[in-house]
Amino acid sequence: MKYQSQAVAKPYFIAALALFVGQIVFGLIAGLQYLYGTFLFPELPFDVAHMSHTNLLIVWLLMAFMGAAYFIVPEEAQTELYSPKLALVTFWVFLTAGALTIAAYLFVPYAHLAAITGNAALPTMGRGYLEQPLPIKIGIVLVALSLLFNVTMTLIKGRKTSINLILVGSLWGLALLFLPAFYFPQDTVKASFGWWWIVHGWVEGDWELILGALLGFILIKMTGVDREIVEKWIYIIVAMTLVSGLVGIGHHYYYTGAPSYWIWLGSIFSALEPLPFMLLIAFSFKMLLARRREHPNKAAMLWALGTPIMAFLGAGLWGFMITLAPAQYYMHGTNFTAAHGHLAFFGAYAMVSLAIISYAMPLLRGRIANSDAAQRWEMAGFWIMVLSMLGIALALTGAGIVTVVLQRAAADPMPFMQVQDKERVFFWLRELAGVGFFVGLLVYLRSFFISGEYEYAGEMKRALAA
Amino acid sequence: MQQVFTKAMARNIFLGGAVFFLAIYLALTYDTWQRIPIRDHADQMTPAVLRGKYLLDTNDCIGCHTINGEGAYFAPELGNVYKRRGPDFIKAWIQSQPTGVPGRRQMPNFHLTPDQLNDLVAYLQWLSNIDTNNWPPNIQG
Amino acid sequence: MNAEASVIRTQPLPGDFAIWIFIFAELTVFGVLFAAYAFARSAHADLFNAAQLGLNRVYGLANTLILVTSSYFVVRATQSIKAGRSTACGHWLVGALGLGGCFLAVKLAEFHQDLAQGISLSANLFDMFYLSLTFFHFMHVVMGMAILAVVAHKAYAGRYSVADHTGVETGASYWHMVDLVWIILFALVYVIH
Amino acid sequence: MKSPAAPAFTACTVSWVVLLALTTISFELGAGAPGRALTAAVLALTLIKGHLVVSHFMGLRRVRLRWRIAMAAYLAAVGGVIALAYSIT
Repeated sequence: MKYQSQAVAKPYFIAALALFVGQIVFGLIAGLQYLYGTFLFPELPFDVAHMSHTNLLIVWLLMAFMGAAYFIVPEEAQTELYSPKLALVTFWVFLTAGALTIAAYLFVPYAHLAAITGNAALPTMGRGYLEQPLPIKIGIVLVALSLLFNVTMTLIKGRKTSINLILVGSLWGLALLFLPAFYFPQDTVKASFGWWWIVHGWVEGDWELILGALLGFILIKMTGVDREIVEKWIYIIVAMTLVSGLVGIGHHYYYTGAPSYWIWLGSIFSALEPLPFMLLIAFSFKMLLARRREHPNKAAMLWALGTPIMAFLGAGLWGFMITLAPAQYYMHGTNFTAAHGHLAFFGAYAMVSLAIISYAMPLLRGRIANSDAAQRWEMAGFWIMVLSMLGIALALTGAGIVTVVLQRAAADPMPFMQVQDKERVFFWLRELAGVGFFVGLLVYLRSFFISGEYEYAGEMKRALAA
Repeated sequence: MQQVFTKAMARNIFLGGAVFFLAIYLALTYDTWQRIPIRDHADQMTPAVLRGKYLLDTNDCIGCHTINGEGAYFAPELGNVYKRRGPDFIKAWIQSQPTGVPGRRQMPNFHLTPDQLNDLVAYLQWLSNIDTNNWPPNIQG
Repeated sequence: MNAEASVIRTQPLPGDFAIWIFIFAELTVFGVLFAAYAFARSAHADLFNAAQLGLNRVYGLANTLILVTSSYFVVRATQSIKAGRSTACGHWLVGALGLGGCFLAVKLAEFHQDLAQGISLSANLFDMFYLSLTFFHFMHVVMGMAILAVVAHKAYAGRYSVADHTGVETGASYWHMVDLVWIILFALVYVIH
Repeated sequence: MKSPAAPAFTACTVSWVVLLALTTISFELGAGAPGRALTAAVLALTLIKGHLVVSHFMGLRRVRLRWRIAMAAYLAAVGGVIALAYSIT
């Protein structure tokens, strides 16, 4: 840690991980409700568990991105953060708003929540990921404005590296892309079309820029490779993201009432969306091979290299599977999408968040890297979580295949609930993998409670023994 | 001779490419905006349809169901439920929830009035007439 | 002679490598679009054949000749700067820009006629491809002209030299790509049926 | 004063004239009866034109083999896919 004010990242990272735990708990509950529909009903209906799961995901990722911004921007700008106090106040506001939202979901019926928060005046509720009541949405905008003000002022007074420009620019994009959340047309088809501006705009556009900036920063720091090389490749990769992804949004428009030409345009451009992820893998490993130092934080390196691979699998491969219109005709709205969503969100955004946390947290706690023992726990957590998430994706893919075969493409199609009964084995596998993931998360978290610093002496000893 | 590869050019390509493809997307969106009202019969969005839509949104129906494939995959597709089940079944079904069958997935009772049920069905009927390029592949959604 | 040829054939790509990554990406996009067009046509040959008759092929011919010539002008601009003649380079580029403007004018006239004929993205599959492909390419011409305008401005300002003219080659490479794509597009959409 | 650029200048100018000629020829061919012969002829002319642009306008005839192969492969792939699609009609 080079600047005192970077310390404000710490509460953000800690809160992100706490919310991550909450996300997984709700995921396990929702997963179990697939198998036992009466579980926790009527106290916690599936839709509440589901929206708590997805909203916590978004909140913890945003928490991690914000922490990353407060950590990276000052270091790159080579100056203290414009206002650490504002960052800290913003943290508490955001955390309170997030907690309040989940509490409201849990304890107030959704229709009543809509009624008491002025949804009738400006309807915004009832869309996936955007379930928050109006005041919370306004709060999110205020938090974003505070973050943008703080990091932009820091950027202005300091060194303007490409990593910083991409990071701050994409944070502006993140905030701007949230604004359509306040535009909920009465025409359902238009509403769906515009909903993707936010969802696709974030996860298949803007967030890939954040991913690129975060990964670029970590790789510069850990490999010691020349900044110029890293930064120009990051520019090329994010350019490819937008070349394929902007019109690639069309892969959400095939069967939702939008004009037919999206079938062709969406298929053609979205088929190229795996490209930037392939480039990201090639780039990351090239940087690894060209490294000029051995960074003692091996766990962070593992996360940093795991991210592009898992992102390619989840976003690239699983995304490609459902992106072409003829395939999506049968797969649209099935657990194929859930499989892709899980693997992509985890592989790209959860993992890059954990990567920056893994790199930054030891520094924030006053050491270059954690002790060997702590890193072993962390890396064990990495493998358990990664493999479990692959298990979840495969199980959901299995469920998707059953739906396609029995319900979508069958000569004598079966009703939805009957098909769901046939998929129980896959829902069990998903739940088991989910429990595995939770164990992996606990193992990962355990690593934070092992004190001690990385000791070079131990490495020397091992090298001599070998 | 060494290949030239500058960061400035990489940045220009990123910025130029972003503006370029955004322009393409906006042009297409403009066309789409003209087409959607024709494809979904926006002229048939009566006040009852809009009230029904508001009910669906504020009861978080897509937290379990899908509408034209978007939502959650816990419960059946609603885009074509009007054609699959018909208005009377839908109303009776909603009123009889939750079934309480042990182990079976449960739908809450939303305590809707008869007028609200009519609005809801009006919306589902409108929904079932959208031109979705023949999706879903069959009536089971 | 052979030695000279082998030396001459080991040069790096003209211009900045970054533009070549972009060029190859763009060529891939166009390649996929062309393939989609071709296979869509093979599934609906009668529709395509009938709809193609609605196009005025002379527009296509004129625009191909215009774009090829403007590409040639850009080659002359590159050669000028390699010989150290900045002003000549600028003049050739302005000429290319003028031809680019002609291309846009012809294409706009054609689009205008198309719209009057009721051609739209949703009319039929051929019209969808025809409009998507040509509009997508049209935007590339606009983009290419923006790049050439910057390069021409810098050439007049004397910012390029015999030793350093990467910028000219970068812009030129992009413009030739726009030309190359149109040549294939012209054959596919206007000629072959 | 014959600079080294002179032969290139000639080659490019020749390419330009040939490109104009080939364009006109394929346009005239297109006025004829449709069929496989027409498709094959126009496609062949187009690939020749593409090669001229790549070699002489882009100047790829002077660069390393791998880039020339990449570009030739692109033209061959596009031409091949189009030919395939038209032959299965």
